[in-house]
Amino acid sequence: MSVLDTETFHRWIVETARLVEANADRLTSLDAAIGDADHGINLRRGFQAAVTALAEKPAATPGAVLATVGRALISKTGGASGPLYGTGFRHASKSLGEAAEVSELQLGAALAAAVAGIRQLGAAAEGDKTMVDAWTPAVAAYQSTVDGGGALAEATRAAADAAEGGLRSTVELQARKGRASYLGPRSVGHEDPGAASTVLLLRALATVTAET
Amino acid sequence: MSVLDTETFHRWIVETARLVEANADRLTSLDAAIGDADHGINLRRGFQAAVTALAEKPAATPGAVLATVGRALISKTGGASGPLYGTGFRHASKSLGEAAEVSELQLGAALAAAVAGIRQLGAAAEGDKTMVDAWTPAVAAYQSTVDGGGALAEATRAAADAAEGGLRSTVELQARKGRASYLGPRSVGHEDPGAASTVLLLRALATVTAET
Amino acid sequence: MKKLINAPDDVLADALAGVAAAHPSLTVHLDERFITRAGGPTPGKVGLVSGGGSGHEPLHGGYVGYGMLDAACPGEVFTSPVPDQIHAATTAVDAGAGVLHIVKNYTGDVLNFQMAAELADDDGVRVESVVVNDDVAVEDSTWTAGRRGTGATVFVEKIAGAAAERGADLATVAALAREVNERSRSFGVALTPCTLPAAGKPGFELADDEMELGVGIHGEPGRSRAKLAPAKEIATTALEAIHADMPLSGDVLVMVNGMGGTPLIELYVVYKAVAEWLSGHGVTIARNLVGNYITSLEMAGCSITVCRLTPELTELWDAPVETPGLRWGR
Amino acid sequence: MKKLINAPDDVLADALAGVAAAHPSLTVHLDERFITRAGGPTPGKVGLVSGGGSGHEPLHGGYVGYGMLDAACPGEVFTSPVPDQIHAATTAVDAGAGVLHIVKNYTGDVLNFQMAAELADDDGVRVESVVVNDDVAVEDSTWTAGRRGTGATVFVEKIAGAAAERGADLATVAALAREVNERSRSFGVALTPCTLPAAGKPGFELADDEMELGVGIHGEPGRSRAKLAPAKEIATTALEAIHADMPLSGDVLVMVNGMGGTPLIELYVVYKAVAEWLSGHGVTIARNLVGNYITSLEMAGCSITVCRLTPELTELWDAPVETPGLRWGR
Ligand SMILES: Nc1ncnc2c1ncn2[C@@H]1O[C@H](COP(=O)(O)OP(=O)(O)O)[C@@H](O)[C@H]1O
Ligand SMILES: Nc1ncnc2c1ncn2[C@@H]1O[C@H](COP(=O)(O)OP(=O)(O)O)[C@@H](O)[C@H]1O
Ligand SMILES: [Mg+2]
Ligand SMILES: [Mg+2]
Ligand SMILES: [Mg+2]
Ligand SMILES: [Mg+2]
Repeated sequence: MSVLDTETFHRWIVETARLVEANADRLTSLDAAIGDADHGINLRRGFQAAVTALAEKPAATPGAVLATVGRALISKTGGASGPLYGTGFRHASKSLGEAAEVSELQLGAALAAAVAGIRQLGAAAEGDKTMVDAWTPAVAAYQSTVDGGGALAEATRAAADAAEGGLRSTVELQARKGRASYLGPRSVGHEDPGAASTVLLLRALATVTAET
Repeated sequence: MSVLDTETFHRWIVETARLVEANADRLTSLDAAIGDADHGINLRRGFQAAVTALAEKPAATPGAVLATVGRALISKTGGASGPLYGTGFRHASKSLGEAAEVSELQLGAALAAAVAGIRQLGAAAEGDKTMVDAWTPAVAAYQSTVDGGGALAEATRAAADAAEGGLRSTVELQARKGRASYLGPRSVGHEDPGAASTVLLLRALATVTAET
Repeated sequence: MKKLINAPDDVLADALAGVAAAHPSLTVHLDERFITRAGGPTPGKVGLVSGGGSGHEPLHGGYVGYGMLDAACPGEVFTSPVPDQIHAATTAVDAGAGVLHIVKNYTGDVLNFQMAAELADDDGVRVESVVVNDDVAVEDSTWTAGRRGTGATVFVEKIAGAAAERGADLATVAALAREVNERSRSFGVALTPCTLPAAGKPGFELADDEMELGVGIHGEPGRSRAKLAPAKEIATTALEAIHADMPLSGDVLVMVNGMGGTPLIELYVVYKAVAEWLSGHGVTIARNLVGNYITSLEMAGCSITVCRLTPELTELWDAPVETPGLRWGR
Repeated sequence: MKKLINAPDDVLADALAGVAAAHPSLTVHLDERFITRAGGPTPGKVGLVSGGGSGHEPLHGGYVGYGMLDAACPGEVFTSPVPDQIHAATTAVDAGAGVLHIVKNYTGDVLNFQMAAELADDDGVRVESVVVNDDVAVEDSTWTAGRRGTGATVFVEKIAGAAAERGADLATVAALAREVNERSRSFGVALTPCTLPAAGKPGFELADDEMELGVGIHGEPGRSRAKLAPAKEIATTALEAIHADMPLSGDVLVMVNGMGGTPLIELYVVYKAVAEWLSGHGVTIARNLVGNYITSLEMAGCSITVCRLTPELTELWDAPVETPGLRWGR
């Protein structure tokens, strides 16, 4: 059984910020097709703020890292994705509590808490063509890998892969939540930007946990 | 010695309107380069109004034809060219007086009166890159052809050719009157739109007097 | 991208500094990113706070002032404001009578205002929210995030603002705001896309003979694309969509609104068509606005908003207003 | 060409019908093509008539009303009005105290107003004319048709209008109008060209990284072409040109004017730069306007106009005005 320390959680956020930066234009282009062309810009601002907040006031526990990130995302991102991701991180933080180290089971619970928070706030179900379509299969894949005795690194990789599958599934969907829903049938044929950024977030998690 | 009757003057205006219509886009493009892209539109409106006015209330003398045209151009053209051409026609009309028929000498005097009226109203001299640069050599060429014993048809053709020479001369000039003057040195390298329409007017005169 | 800016990232900060310099009647809280009336809250008056992405000017900052808003919270261009700034604005304008949040129905705006309201509630500030959702182009609201909030926002801010100025209490002001929203419908058309400063390229591409029908105010594509049509047909399309959704009759308030890049002369051409359609359908335009009131950066196009008036709403509409974007009666 | 119109030839007639429908405070003489205040001339008051090509809205029709113009004569788009309509407007608003013609310095406008003044004179109407020529981009006025009339026209119409409303006589109103013109300077910049409805294509072409410096208000090319620069540099270029021509000091009235296709948020970015430059040069902005006041169809760009105020001019500027385009104090 592997455990994740505060430092790893910190590295997760830094890696996510890096990936968001590198993919900001792509995220914005996806949002231009079916939204308002700001998703990459929003998330870049949000995760830069998260990284800054962590640097300015280092967090003592994994849960504290996620709480700081949640607050920063809510305070700086704007748009729909800010409150949604921010709430996800805050719920995950609460799930971790004061623990100094996090097991694969605890991480699974935290991810499940995150997606539950996002679903509750956004009232989106699977199939509505939102970030939920990436989060939901990712959390399920993580869980079943761990349940099947897989290692943490394997589980996070499975989560990222499943998120990518979820992202691909959004192409054929017609949006029922968020701005893309205003397009009606014209929203079909495009990846959902929030699902695409969720892939980055989980890919970052897989990267920083690959050695564990 | 040939004489021109009312009907010929009427045909001159109809032919001018036809040429202006056919060349409206070119005149407007010339004006787009160094002015405000409306010269063809303005003159089309003005000469259509002149033709309509003549049709509605047929004029009894050559002078009356030109008076009606002058009024119509002033009332309907707008821009700088409306008052200038309109004044030109009104001065020409006054020069012809009540005469029922017009000799080559009388026509020469009328053309001279037209350009004098235009120069007075617009305060433009030769070389300022305006319609004056087409009118002035045209009237001079007309006069010298008649003075040399040339026929009316020959004189109007000489006038049109000289106007065309004047038009070409405007390309190298920097404008000092009208909107083109605002461009300063950038006005060089383009034909003056008003000089180009003056060519049409005199070409029409040559056409309707070709048989005389 | 051609814009009169210094750098894409500085647009909002620079513009807010410009607003501060231009309007002594406003206080611009540059760091916290909100705009209030200079001189602070009016004692005993219900506070009105609105906000949303920037790029819709004069909405909302231009509507802060006597008879309209107490505060506006501008987000980044086309991005909802964040809870912190809304929370700060809410506490700044609370004069004890509570605060009304006027929110346009976009997921981001709704969520951020909701979080701000919770924060304000923690501070003991009473907050009511009204969500504006007037855009009939969003048809099937059960299968979408619901209708967008567009032109009716201007009407809601003006009329609720007039009621608050007269001393109405929070419940009354909120009820009036909801009434205006319920009696109003909008439909928008884009002739050209617009470009977010930070994105650098237009949100969509349109051929020279095409337009987008049923657009919102965020440079997003509309419900459908059609061949560019004469103004009269466009007005008819918009008004038929509105009329089908909310049958029009009696006295109405009409706004023909430019999206930012449309010359006023064209808006008057559209207004003529709108006036003819309405009078042909027995509807009386009692009041109107023609101009740029809720824009989408430099987008060319227009939106048409109609509100079915009552005598009370008309009277509140006519009440004095003194803001940079709307002014009469003082 | 993408425009909200019915047909290029109908733009002006349709827009005037729209103005008539939208503004009960105005009477639009559709056949004779001029706009007056509803209710006819004010007995004993000097009449103010302005006019020029259309496409600059709200100028001039939007400035007809209490405290500003008595009549506006719109020509075809970017084409001066004709003497007949100016003459008709002049006689319509004469209330015995004479009429002031406010003319922008373009050959066409000057000639057509001059002819109209002669016609009015034949009818026994006293007419004075003031020619506005504030554009410093036209340098060498001896070698040109002289400076163009641009933004200062708004100032002249407002201030002369306020004086006339107070009962000043024709000579006084004309002298004030000339004083405002002499104390005002403008400089304009275009980021994009604009398209005359009847021409169908833009007046010039600009690369994606270019702008035209020193443009007028008719979609014409400017004095020179330059690389697109930050708003701050553009403001500096404009203000240096103005300051070099008329050294600025003391209290000024500043207008940052959009050309029709520029979003308000960008005008505020420019205003910030203008305010900083002026305060850095010891000049105080006592009054300002930020918005679309004298436009060039859908052109993107802006113009900056500065007027050196006197206490009298400030007071007249502050006087009540009630027009579709400018309103305060009532
Ligand atoms: N109700 C919702 N529930 C879950 N996710 C949502 C919801 N609405 C929007 N999203 C997600 O947010 C993404 C858009 O985020 P962003 O562009 O940053 O915000 P905005 O739509 O306000 O511009 C969408 O692609 C979608 O994945
Ligand atoms: N002062 C002047 N004297 C003579 N001709 C002039 C003068 N000013 C302008 N013009 C002529 O008028 C032409 C422009 O006419 P037009 O485009 O119809 O009017 P506007 O310049 O008002 O748009 C110019 O090309 C020039 O030949
Ligand atoms: Mg977005
Ligand atoms: Mg022209
Ligand atoms: Mg957004
Ligand atoms: Mg013109």
